[in-house]
Amino acid sequence: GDDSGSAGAGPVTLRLGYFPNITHAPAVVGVEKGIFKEKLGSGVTLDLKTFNAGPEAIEAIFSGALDATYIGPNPTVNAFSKSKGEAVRVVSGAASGGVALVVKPGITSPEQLRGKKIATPQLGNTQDVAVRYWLKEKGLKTTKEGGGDVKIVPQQNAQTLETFRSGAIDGAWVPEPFVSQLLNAGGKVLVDERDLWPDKKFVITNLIVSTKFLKAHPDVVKKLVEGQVAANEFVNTKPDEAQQAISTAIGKITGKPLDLKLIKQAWPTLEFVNDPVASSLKTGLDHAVTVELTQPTSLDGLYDLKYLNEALKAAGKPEVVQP
Amino acid sequence: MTSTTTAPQGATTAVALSGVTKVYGRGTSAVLALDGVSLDVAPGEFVCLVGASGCGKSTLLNLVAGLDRPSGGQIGLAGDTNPGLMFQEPALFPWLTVEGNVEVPLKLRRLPRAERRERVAELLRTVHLADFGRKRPHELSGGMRQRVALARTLALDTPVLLMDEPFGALDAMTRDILHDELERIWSERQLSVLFVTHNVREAARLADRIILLSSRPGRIIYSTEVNIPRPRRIDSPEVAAIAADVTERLRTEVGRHGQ
Amino acid sequence: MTSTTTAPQGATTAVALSGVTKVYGRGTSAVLALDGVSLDVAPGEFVCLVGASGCGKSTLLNLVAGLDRPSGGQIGLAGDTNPGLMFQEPALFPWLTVEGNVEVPLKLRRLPRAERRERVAELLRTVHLADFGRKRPHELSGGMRQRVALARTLALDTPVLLMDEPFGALDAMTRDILHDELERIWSERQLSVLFVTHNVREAARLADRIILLSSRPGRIIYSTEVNIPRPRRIDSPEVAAIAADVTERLRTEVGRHGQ
Amino acid sequence: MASDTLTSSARTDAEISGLDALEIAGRDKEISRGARIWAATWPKLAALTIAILAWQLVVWSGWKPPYSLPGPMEVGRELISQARGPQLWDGLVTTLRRAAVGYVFSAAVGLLLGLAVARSKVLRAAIGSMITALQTMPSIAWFPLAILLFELSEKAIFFVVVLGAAPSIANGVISGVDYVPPLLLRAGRNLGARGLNLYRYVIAPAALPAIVAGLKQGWAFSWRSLMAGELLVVGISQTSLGAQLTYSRDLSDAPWLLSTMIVILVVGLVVDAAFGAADKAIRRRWGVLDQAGN
Amino acid sequence: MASDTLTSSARTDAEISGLDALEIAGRDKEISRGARIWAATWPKLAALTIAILAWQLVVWSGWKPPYSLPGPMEVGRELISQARGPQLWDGLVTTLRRAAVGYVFSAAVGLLLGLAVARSKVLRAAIGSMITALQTMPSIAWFPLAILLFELSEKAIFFVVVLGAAPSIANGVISGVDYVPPLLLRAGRNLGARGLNLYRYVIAPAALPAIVAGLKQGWAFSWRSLMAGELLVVGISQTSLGAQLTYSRDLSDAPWLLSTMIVILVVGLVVDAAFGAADKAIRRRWGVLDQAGN
Ligand SMILES: Nc1ncnc2c1ncn2[C@@H]1O[C@H](COP(=O)(O)OP(=O)(O)OP(=O)(O)O)[C@@H](O)[C@H]1O
Ligand SMILES: Nc1ncnc2c1ncn2[C@@H]1O[C@H](COP(=O)(O)OP(=O)(O)OP(=O)(O)O)[C@@H](O)[C@H]1O
Ligand SMILES: [Mg+2]
Ligand SMILES: [Mg+2]
Repeated sequence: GDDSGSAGAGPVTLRLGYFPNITHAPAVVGVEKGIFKEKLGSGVTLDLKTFNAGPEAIEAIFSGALDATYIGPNPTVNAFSKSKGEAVRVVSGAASGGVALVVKPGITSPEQLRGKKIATPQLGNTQDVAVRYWLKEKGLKTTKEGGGDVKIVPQQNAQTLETFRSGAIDGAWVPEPFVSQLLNAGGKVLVDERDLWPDKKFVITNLIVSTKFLKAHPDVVKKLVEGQVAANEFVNTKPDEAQQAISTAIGKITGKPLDLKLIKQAWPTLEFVNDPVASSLKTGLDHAVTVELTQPTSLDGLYDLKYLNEALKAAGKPEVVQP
Repeated sequence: MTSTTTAPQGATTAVALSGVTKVYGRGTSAVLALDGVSLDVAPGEFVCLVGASGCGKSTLLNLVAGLDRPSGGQIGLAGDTNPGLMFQEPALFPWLTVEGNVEVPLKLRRLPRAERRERVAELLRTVHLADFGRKRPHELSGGMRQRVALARTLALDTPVLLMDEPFGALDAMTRDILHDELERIWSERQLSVLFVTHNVREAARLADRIILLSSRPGRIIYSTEVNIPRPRRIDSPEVAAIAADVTERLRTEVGRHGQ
Repeated sequence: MTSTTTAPQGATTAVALSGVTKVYGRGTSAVLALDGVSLDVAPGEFVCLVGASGCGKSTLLNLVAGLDRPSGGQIGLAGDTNPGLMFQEPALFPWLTVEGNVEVPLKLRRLPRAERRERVAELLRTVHLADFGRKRPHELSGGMRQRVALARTLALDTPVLLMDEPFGALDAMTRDILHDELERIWSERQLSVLFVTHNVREAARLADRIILLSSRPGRIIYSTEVNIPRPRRIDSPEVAAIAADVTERLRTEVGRHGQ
Repeated sequence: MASDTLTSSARTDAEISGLDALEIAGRDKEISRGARIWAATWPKLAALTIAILAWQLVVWSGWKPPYSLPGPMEVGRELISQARGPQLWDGLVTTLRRAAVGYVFSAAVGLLLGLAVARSKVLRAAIGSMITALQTMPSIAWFPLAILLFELSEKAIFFVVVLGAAPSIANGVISGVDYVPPLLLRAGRNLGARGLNLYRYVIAPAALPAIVAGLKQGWAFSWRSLMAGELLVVGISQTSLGAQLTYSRDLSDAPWLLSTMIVILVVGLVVDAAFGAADKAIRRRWGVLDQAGN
Repeated sequence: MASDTLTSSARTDAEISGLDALEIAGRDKEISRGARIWAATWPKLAALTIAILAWQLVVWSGWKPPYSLPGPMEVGRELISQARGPQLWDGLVTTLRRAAVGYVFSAAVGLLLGLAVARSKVLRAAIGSMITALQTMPSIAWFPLAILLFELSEKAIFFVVVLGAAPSIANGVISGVDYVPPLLLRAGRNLGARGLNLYRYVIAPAALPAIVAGLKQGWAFSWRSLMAGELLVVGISQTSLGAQLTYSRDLSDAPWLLSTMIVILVVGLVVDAAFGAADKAIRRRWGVLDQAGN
């Protein structure tokens, strides 16, 4: 395999991306424990890439430099809509949950947020939409420009802890591990986003594959999804070992092992499910339209869960709904 | 207005200027530096140019060297090499040693290293700076720099030599010695020389012909052949007589203009 | 070894050098430029320094001007202003016009604008460059630049003037005129002048006293008073006689060294 | 006259204009204003045309999908639609205002720092090397400190910008001062310029070309730091070019990204024109204009 | 001798050494080697001590909580623990290797581009201004193009680095060439140097100081671009300084961030020392050393 994706004979290379991040636990563990390698077999060469942020991963998929990647819901939607539904397909979920609104200790009700500043990772991203929609439901107005009853401050996650500590913001609606960090900095959870969703499930990481690769090497994608299912199995059955693996694997990439305590702290808020919870993505998009952050976009055809269901069936697990 | 002077024997010509005019700048601040200068230098002829400060002597040499373009008129040169020009300032390359500076024209002519080294040593001996080859220009005195520039120009080995006050910063004795050296090289190599000087005696000592330029704009106002047999001495009465004549004419010219 | 010469009348002294030595560089490449020079210049005295190329004349002026530190010996100056030094090169500021260059020392002395303008115009008239005030140095001829440098040095109004071949790039006539101007200013302002030249006649024309430096290392080898009454003419026989005497001694010195 | 015997032809205008442009000084004597403007413009137009054409050809070749590499037409449409809305202009105004303030401040700091270090042996030994080291520090490294000191205010952005640009400007000053011709320094001192006056009358003007070069480099540093720094304080009340650059990437919106890049390039070109004019003025004064092809 | 009547005292060594260091050229004649090294070292040590002391004082003052602003002790401990492990060294080696390759390549491109633009009037009119404009383009804007052209390879990193550094180096070359003294150009031409030879024998050496200044600025650009570009391709088992910088910030690990910054500063200092040595060698040759305090 190369970017031409020709279905010819010979060894295929699968270029797989992921982030050295706790919400990408199945990917990190699957790589570290050799699960993907085992599932893909000798006929497939696994070429691993790691990213720090979504845009690079999407750029890589778009330009044909990457075949599949673990990624958050937001870049997924962007990739799908900007390529007019061409570039990518979601073939599996990976993780759910792990998002919360953490605020200063004094704040215990939505009403107290009036006039306060709440940080989100990025204007118009999942968390940004979630906080705005939630506030709207509580009768608090927000504006894109950061005005309204509650001031929304989109900023890089890296900055959130600094600004929270320095008092420049009063709370933040962020994913793990930033939730745990904010809690350690004296914050209190005001809203656990899981509570807002049916079954307490909403997508935080899923696995996407470039359409071209999917067409050229469906068999490889199938094996990849099998690997994902097996990785989740590992993560869910041997959490201690998984946590340790995450810590060391991240250390190799970033230069310093991730604090095991932090992983353990964040762990319970996350759920590693194979279901991409398609409904949550759709609902999130509807919410975004409601808070006037985006135009309605069709997500028809984004999901291709055939392989996931095959893999789940083979593993003796319940299948998921193909939207 | 065109002032003309031709080489004595109407044979071939090494340098031919005809109606050369040079204007610097544009509009109201334009300066007419040369106005219709016509002048032929015969091969092997030694021509000295004298004239008041700012009358266009350096301009003329620059034009002949092809470093500047005349505003009018034509300049012809025998052979296809540009003449060697010794500038009024030493114009040494500060990043090179004395040897390095003298070596540049030899390198540009792709002489082999051994020959270059030999030529450089010889030239430095000619200008009495054999001990200073490894110094850098900023470590030299003014007169020494001028002599390095002379050596560098001589290294060019061009048949036509243009020299702009080459001995201006030298004491009388060193100058005398270099007069002899220059005369020797000139006759050995059959050079044509166009030599600018303020020292009228020097002109009379060296020249076959002395040409006097008027003050701005530069025009040829006087030309005289120096028929004193060589070798000459700068303090000989014949030289003094010629010098006195030229000085007198120069005095009239500057007096007319200077005040 | 110390060579000494004192000002004629043992009155006060404008410049006093005693046993001044200057070594450039270190170790094996060290050059002894001056070796035990002792010299007093009386107030109002005009002293000319002559000597072969590279004998240390510029070095001496730099030391007196305080731009460099002697390696040995002491230099004393009357008054507390540094002497004005006219460098061997014009050393004009290329970013300023001719007027701007001459104005710098006046600005540094905080003269009011009107007075500055007047002084600049006057000085440019003195050096015969009244029309060139708005030009930039690169638009001038070599001799013109030298005259601007002269005007700038005169603008300093210091009681002691050090001049390093100030008229080297000038034609004889312009030089004659400037000799007169310099002499006038010198006597009007009662200046003490230390004047380096290669032109022995010029020295005899201007000096109260001529001092001859030996070739490297520079030592005072001869000193003579010029008692010709002023005004003098450069082509007068008295001047020629003195010049011949100094030339003869210079010739011996250079001859001893030069070859 | 015996010039007919000359072996070389006379140096005519035609011959000389055949020489390398470099070889002849002061050529464009008689050239009209219009011709001069045209001579400066056509190469730019040609370069632009070639670039756009090449781009279009690559797009037509289908080498990469259009969502990955949009064509000039699409980007042009995006740019026009951006230009019609207020967002681009608001962002541009905000960014330019910040750039101006930040740059002026950086220039002041950089010039003072450069002069101080160039002037004092002790300071140079102490922090001279630190200046280059600081220059190499990426902007994001300063973000935490900026927030610590200035919280989420515009000042935090300026802090990052100044830390990015000032060292570069200071380095320009130092290198300029180091290469002031010693003769001019001596002349200045002899004319009575000491201490600050020596700087004012000799060193600063003599070092001006290098200082302008440093200011130009400093502009690039300050602008790049600003693009990064604008993410520090996003969307509180206004959008900015830096934010648009990042958002367009975050949204994988290639046409928007490219049109933002074009805006940045245009700003860069305008600023370069200003520096170019300054530089040309200095070169004209110094008499080094027109020697090497411009 | 009448020197006792002089109103000013003799110019003694003591008097002169009281003057501004700037005023006297060639002072350190007789100073021993040890003393010279000490003179260059103590201000650095003093600056370092003052900086660390001030930092410690701020920390002690309790102005900010220690997790926000850790003290020098804590950062020192972190640095030591980093230095004991392999990750820092691996990252440093990776980054330095990339920096070296990228910089050499940038320098080559920048020098050629600069010479070409400086030499040709048409090229200058066409793309001269583009160079500064390119310089102002933030690295992240090039990421999509880098990935498009080179996929996720090291080449993509080099692409970003070269686009960051080469324009800056080219600008240094252009400004150097523009200010070559016309007299030297004319002398070179008269000595027979035309075309490339003129560049080799006159223009390049005459422009060397400006070129070195440009190379120095280019280093800063390339390093900063590299720090950003290294995030493009993070190997799964290969860390880099750029990755460490970003991740330490992402994790709000202040001691780690600060220790990484210290490593970057040290690299910057070492590189500056190299440039400083080159610059000093040039200045010694040109005879402009020791005039302004160093
Ligand atoms: N680059 C220039 N731009 C403008 N004017 C110039 C330029 N070069 C020379 N000039 C003017 O042309 C005239 C002649 O100058 P040139 O240098 O040829 O004189 P010169 O005869 O060599 O004088 P000198 O004996 O003083 O060296 C002068 O008036 C000078 O001001
Ligand atoms: N900066 C320097 N470094 C090293 N040596 C120098 C330096 N300046 C001058 N010298 C040497 O000192 C000696 C005297 O130089 P100086 O310039 O004083 O001579 P001069 O008498 O002015 O000569 P000229 O008449 O040629 O100008 C020369 O041998 C020269 O090489
Ligand atoms: Mg001249
Ligand atoms: Mg001298």
